[in-house]
Amino acid sequence: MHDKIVNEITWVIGGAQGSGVDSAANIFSKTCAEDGLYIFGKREYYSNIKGEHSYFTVRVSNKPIRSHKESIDILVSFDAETLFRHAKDVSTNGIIIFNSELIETSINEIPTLDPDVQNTITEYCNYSGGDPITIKKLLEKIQQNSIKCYGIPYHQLLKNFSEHTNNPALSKLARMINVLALSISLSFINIDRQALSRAIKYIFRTKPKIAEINVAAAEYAYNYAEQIFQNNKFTFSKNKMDFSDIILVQGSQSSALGKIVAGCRFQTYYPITPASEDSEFLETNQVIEQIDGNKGSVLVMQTEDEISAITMAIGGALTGTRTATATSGPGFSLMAEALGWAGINEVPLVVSLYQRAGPSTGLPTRHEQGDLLFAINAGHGEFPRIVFASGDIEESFYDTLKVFNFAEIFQLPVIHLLDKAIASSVMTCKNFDPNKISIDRGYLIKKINNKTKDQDKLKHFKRFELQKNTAISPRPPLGTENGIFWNTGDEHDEEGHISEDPTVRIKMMDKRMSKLNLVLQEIQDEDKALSYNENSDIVITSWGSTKGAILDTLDELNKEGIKIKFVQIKLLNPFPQQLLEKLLNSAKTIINIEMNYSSQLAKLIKQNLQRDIDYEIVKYNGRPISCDELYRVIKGIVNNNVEKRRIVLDYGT
Amino acid sequence: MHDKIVNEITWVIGGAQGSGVDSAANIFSKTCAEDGLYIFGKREYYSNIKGEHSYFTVRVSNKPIRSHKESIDILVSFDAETLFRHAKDVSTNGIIIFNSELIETSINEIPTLDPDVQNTITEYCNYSGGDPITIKKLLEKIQQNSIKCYGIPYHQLLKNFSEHTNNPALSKLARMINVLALSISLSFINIDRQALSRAIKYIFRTKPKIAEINVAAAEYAYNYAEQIFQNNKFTFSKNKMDFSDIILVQGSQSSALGKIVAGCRFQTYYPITPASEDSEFLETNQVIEQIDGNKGSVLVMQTEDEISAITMAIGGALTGTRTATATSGPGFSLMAEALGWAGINEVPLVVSLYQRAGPSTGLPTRHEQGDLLFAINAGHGEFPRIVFASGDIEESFYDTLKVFNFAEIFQLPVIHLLDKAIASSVMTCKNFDPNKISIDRGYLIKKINNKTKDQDKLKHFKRFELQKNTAISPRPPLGTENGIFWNTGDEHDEEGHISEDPTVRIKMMDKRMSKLNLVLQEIQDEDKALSYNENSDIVITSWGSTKGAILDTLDELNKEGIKIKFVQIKLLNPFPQQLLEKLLNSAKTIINIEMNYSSQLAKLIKQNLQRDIDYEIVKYNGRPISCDELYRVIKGIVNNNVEKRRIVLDYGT
Amino acid sequence: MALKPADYKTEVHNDWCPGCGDFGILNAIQMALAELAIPTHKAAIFSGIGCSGKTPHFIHTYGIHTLHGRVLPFAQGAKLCNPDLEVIAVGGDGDGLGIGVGHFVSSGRRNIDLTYIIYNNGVYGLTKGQASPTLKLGMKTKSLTQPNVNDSINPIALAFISGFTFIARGYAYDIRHLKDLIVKAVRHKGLAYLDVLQPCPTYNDINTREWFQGLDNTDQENGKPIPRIYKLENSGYNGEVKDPDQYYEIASRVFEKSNEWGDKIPIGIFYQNENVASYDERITMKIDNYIKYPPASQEIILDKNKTNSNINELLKSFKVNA
Amino acid sequence: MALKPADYKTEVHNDWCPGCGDFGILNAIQMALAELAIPTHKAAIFSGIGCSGKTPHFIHTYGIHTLHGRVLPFAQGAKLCNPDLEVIAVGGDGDGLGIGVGHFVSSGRRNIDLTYIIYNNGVYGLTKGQASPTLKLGMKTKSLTQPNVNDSINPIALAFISGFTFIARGYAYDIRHLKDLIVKAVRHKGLAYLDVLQPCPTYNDINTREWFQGLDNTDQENGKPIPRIYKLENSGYNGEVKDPDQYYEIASRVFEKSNEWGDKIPIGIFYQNENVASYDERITMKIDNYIKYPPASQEIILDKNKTNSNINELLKSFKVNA
Ligand SMILES: Cc1ncc(C[n+]2csc(CCOP(=O)(O)OP(=O)(O)O)c2C)c(N)n1
Ligand SMILES: Cc1ncc(C[n+]2csc(CCOP(=O)(O)OP(=O)(O)O)c2C)c(N)n1
Ligand code: SF4
Ligand code: SF4
Ligand SMILES: [Mg+2]
Ligand SMILES: [Mg+2]
Repeated sequence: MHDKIVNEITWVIGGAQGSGVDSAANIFSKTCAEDGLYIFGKREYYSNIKGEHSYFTVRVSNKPIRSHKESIDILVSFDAETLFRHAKDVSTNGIIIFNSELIETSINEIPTLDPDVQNTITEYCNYSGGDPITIKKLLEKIQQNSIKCYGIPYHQLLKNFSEHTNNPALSKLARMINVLALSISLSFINIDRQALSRAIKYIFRTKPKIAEINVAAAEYAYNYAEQIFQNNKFTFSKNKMDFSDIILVQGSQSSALGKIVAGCRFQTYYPITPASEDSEFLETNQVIEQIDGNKGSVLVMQTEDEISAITMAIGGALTGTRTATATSGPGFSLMAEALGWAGINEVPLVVSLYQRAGPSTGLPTRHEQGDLLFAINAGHGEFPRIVFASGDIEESFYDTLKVFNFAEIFQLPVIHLLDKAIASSVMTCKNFDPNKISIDRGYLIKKINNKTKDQDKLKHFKRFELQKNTAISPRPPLGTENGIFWNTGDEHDEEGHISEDPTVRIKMMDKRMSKLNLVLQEIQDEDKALSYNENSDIVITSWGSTKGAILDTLDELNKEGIKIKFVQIKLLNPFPQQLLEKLLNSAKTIINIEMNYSSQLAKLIKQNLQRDIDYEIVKYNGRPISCDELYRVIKGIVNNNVEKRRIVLDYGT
Repeated sequence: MHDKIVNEITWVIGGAQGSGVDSAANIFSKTCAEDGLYIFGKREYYSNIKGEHSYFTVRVSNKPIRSHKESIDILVSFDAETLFRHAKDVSTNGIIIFNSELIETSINEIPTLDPDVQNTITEYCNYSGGDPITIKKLLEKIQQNSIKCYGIPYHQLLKNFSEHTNNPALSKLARMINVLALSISLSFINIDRQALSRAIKYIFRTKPKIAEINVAAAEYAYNYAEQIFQNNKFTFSKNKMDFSDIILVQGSQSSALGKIVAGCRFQTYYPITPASEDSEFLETNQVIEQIDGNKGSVLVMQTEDEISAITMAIGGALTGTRTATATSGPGFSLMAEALGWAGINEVPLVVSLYQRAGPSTGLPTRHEQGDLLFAINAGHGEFPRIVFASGDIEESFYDTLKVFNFAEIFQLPVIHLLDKAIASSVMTCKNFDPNKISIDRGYLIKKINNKTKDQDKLKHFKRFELQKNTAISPRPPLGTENGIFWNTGDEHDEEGHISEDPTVRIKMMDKRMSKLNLVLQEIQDEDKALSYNENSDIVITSWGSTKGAILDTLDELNKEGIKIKFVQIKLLNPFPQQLLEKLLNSAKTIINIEMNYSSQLAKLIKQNLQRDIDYEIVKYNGRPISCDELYRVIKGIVNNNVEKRRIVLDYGT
Repeated sequence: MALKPADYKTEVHNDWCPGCGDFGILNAIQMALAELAIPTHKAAIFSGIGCSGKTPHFIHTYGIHTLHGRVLPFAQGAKLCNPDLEVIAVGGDGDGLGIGVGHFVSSGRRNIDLTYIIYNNGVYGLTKGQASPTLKLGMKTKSLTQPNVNDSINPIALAFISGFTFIARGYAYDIRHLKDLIVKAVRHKGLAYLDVLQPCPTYNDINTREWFQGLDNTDQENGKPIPRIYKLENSGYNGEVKDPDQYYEIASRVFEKSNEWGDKIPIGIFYQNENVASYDERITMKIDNYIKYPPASQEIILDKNKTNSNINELLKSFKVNA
Repeated sequence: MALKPADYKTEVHNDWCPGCGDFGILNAIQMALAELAIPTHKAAIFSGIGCSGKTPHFIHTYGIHTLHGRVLPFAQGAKLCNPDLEVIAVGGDGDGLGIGVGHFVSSGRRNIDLTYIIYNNGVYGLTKGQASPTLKLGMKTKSLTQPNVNDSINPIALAFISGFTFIARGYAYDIRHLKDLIVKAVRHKGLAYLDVLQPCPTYNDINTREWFQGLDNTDQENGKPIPRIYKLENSGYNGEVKDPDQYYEIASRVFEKSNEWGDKIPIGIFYQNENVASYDERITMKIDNYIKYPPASQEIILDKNKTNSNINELLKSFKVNA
């Protein structure tokens, strides 16, 4: 018996929605992180409340990672569907933990498996017997690849445990099976057992009784597995790193955290996957500790629809409060009209747009970056807006501080692009520094000098003053003495009154639209685009959450001595043409990567740089890009093995 | 006394909203057209019901014309504001008809004139006297340019007329002053007097009594003017052409007419300028004569909002009815979400988008082409749609027949771009031929063969059948026997049931999105883009209603021996890249012209052709491009006198 | 061949939570369709978005799963174009009374002949249990971190004020009674609203099946639970306006009954009034052959794909020389 | 220095049609502001889109002319962030009861302390006279080509069902009375609705000033016109719920009165109820210092532009080694 020395493993747990898959994965992640290992976790689930298949992939590594891999080292299951769906992805020398009580379950007994999928699996097993294939048959096939399968009689184990603790009621607590399975899986990894107990206690911290039982069950199962299987363990070549400054954060919380720091004090929302969690995090943490000792608060409003959400947020912004609304595609579509109102009235507003797979209701719980061009063009007519995309959880925290600054400095709506992949992933990050980005409120004026003798000027405050040097006018909150102004969705004069005069029209359009240039001038290059791995004539361009898979792929390639540059574009509107020209200057081959059908960023590059893209890698099956599939394609391109200029990635369950 | 021989004149009438400006202009246009002269008329008005300044420009010519000119030959006014606003645009040798009773009116007595505008006019008059300038002063200045001003004591004239007809009540009918003024203006043009009476009778055809009084008043005023002024008349070098097959149509009615012919039987709308008139025309003509003798009808629904308008129209389309909704920018913004539903469910739907100046409420009664990129990208996620733009009134009729065909052939939403300039203009056109475009309903199936023994197939009709050769699946109306299907905004399988399977997803996305290629293959080149004046290395690109001014400018330049090619793009999405490459192949200089701030078409050209635009001519002051201002700029470019690559046109009142 | 409820079932896997009230409603709809003997292809079920929104996929008639909050305008569009279709709209309480409440009110003003069923569970099911517009002020279901801060809407009263001409309430677990209500709603000429109390065992731990059945509310004498739900028809209530004069009298009854909640929750028909002109009658005043020759039936093509519309008269009016 | 109505006037040219009822409403608002002595910068008038939507431009306080149908959420957003502002929302009947009716109903559920005034003219003024939601079924104003096919909404009853806690109706040409109502509505703690009968002489030739004054409806005995409008307060009506027990009794009164139309049209206060918790009270249950330290007043910056928010505790909970 000798241990398998590894640098990383991919662990997957699956089960029916509502059966505890998430909490098991959270416990697992926390346990590994506590033991000083980097984590990247990712959740996949159906648009369903109970019963459909959900699974959680956790990649654990002794160096920083930012994406998931397809091939599974440890597959943890307690239902049959998980095996049918994922067993084929377990890699050589991997292990499978399964429910031995289900060994005779056949594929057609699982109503949540589409007939198509059933066929694919049957084909995979090369099975031509008349009957539907069973778990047994599947595992027989699987084991041909040197995969070890460990059957656990979960209900029996639970029963034993309940006897062991003299608590017969427990034997019916099927909900605890997830902890048993998880704990057993941990027995196959060389890791600090104590971390497991601590993790369980942490996850169930609001329910100490439940925590206690689960800890006991976990211990029991762990011992059981160690005794029975005497297995050789995955052992990390390095762990127990100093993680004292590392946090484990979920992507649905990082931007919300940023909002608290940025001083967002009013957020509106209408429930929608995957954006609601942002608002729910804020609501749960609505009372805010202030450094000056006061208690602040963020008022979170669940509105009747998204039109109300955005218009209420705009109304709030007029009072000088930093406000935001968070939504996803369908809700954002409903916001298009009001976005223009914020534009013409130069209202600072942040819209957190958590993209998901469209069009229409689409795949509501699946991932896509399909809203880029819509975000840039949403709303009739022309008005300036910033569209800014974060690439990962950590960025999303700091970017949130930035977008509120942008909104106020330039007095315009900012669409902060996030997505389901970020929201549903969990990652070890360096602890967030709330003071890294300071707050800039732009030309907000809370007091207006009334010492002027010029009564006329006092009576006619110019909210939209046309100035020679700048397009940014003074902005008092509603309620400010001497600052009375008007707003209207109509074209208006300097005070904000309706004007249809053609000359005023031109001046006001020029004023507003010139902010786009201002944005390009004022925003730092690092906030426009990030560039990794200089000096390569192959350049990858992308935006948003593909970043993780790309960087991980580049790391792999680096190891092989292949260097590829990556330009991650963050400011997508106005488009940083000049900077990009510089960054793409030396590029002989451009590979554009996006999670959508039509390569939306590629269109922007073509439009702004008037240069062609050599390869367009796209993915639109609703599942985030894995670093292994990306590695394969990029390697192929490097080796000149890829013929098509458009490559469609399709991995994912 | 000798007549001025002309090929064309520009006649302008102005007055307060509600004072009869439109009907005077309509009578004038009709009179001239009856006399065998071509007409292009254009209406400008405020977002106001009564009192603000509105005016109507009618250009009359002995050859076909399609746009307006700035310089006025005859200015007809009965209020002071019209003089202050327009007198400066009257050309040398032009004439002004004004209300002599207002001669002492000073500019500051007119509350509807912005202070800015007052200043501009005062400056124009070079007036430095302390008091505000008066009509008298203005006209003194004007007369320096050999302009003749004819003062009419309108109220006195009305009184005289009422005495003349023994009808004292008439003297208080200030509303009739417009007819007096119009009639007097006609006395300065050598035209068939009888045409005037016929025109008045036609315009007031539903109110014979009013018609009669107006005819008498017109006669009276005409005689009065002829006697008093003994003026020399504008005489057309050619008129009384054979106009037996010419119609005089307003742009807000042509597409509606097309809808009747196309078989649109259900239109929904929520009131909005300038789109409502489309629906109102349909409602007024809701009962439709059928050639087969039956009485058809178009059901027009005023809904509670635009979300309801589009979703109701989609609901209607599912029954196999040809349906449409008509709106403008703000309403279209609200339709973004449902557009995606129509996209994913492959529903044929026509949206008539009458653009007006944005953003937000913008300039609700003014013109702009600001919604192009929004129309192309509206709605989250990715789905195919056609965006198709008409260039003038006549096109808009035939294009309407085409867009309904496109919608059904390709089973997708079509956005038919029209605009305020088209809607508010009136033009002599060749009589419309309802049979020029035949109706193609695509793969609509009203009967499904149930002779198959295959019960399973019968039970499982595939609305979204994945076929090898085509992306278009059979489409039965709701209610069809053996055709039961499902629709959902979620991704779905062939029957229309929700599916989150990644493979199904890819297939369905490919199916839908591939229609964009199909559209490019199937739609004829003439419907993609029209090209005028071949063989020139200067090429103008544009879309929509700028067509008229461009063609008129080209005519002018042609006369001078300058030949410039014009490519009018009609199919804007999917973008006809290949055709355009061909059409722009030989272009050395590309001049792009648009009525918006950011040259939206230019962006599309850059993106799709990866080539730069040499000159971008834009206009965004809410007033359509006049052919004289365009002429000046193009001439400048031809002569290499234009330095900037971006030229902002700003003419207009 | 008589149709059975099973004929209206599909093979689609139903993924509602075990014990969800939606199952009862689904069954009741299928039973009602069978009882009404509507040929499968003659009915179209429209739905909004939510757990409830999945209903059409389980019913073997035409099924249109629309957008969140928009089920009514979609459904009305179809019915207007093809009045021969039997149109039933269904959706959640968030869908119909939250994001869609504007259409709810506006539809009442039309009285188009269709049936609208709201699955009233007090929560936004599919988005994980946020408060829906019918949840009472101050209630805290297990999915909420804080008590509900909004007052609840009274859907029966709102339907009444909006102009619905048939208003009833059913209970998801009393399937036969619910089926009867659906049959009556469909037969009603005009816009029918059916509010269905639908326990959501996953998120709403207040208005549960047990609660409706009064398990927490036992008779002090015999210890038996006192069901909260009672039937209007058994209580002598009659909400039918036979004569327009009765309108005000019945209106106040409807209002009073609609406010009953807590220990006494009425189900059954609150209101019915066939004296109000249905929308097709109103259209017929403008287009006399509307019912005989509605939009969906009109022949728009003559032969050879030529238009069947004759616009000669219209064009004549535009002629310069008329 | 006491404020006068003139202090609330702007120099903006008013382009409403001569004789429009909007002028009366504008004057009444300005008079009410003066009477309430609200400093000009402490008030914000929000409006929708329509003729009525231009109101704020004529009033010298903060003025926010929003989007068609969206005035209520805009106004609520401002009030929630700065409860110290006096917020008045105004708009047309199409704006508030057509495209915006969903917000109308939903706002009622919150009871935020602001006043909402609808200019009820039966038409869509600014788009040239289409039927608005308050126009009665079958009416044909001069701007319509056909009689109205939709039933009208009853805004008083709808406000009541929706949860507004102050409901009144005024008449645009009875400016003093209207002013009094506005003052009361503003003083009311909670969401106030004010329906104002507003003749539109340009498009609505049915509900004209003359009609309201009963010029067509003369007393058979003395030949004098019998005004259609009468004041509730003069008729002994009292709609105030002093004690929650009175709710149902008053509810039926409100409903009955709200249905009066034709020859007797009540103006005045239909309903007032301060027993319902206003929204700020509800927020205070979650955030105890909300009123003292609302969003707009919060100091989000410490010195040197550093954040004033302390998230250490939160970050600690994310720490891997807590
Ligand atoms: C425009 C839009 N906003 C939000 C959503 C997200 N969403 C899906 S279902 C749902 C609520 C469902 O609640 P309810 O209507 O009560 O139905 P239930 O699930 O309770 O049956 C929401 C908000 C959406 N699909 N579309
Ligand atoms: C989304 C949208 N749709 C339509 C319009 C056009 N529109 C402007 S005003 C108006 C109606 C005005 O009627 P009402 O609200 O009754 O106000 P009134 O003019 O009568 O005061 C409409 C439909 C718009 N501005 N925005
Ligand atoms: S969440 Fe509630 S409503 Fe939705 S399926 Fe589950 S039990 Fe039913
Ligand atoms: S159209 Fe009617 S509501 Fe609008 S300003 Fe004129 S009179 Fe007033
Ligand atoms: Mg619900
Ligand atoms: Mg109105």
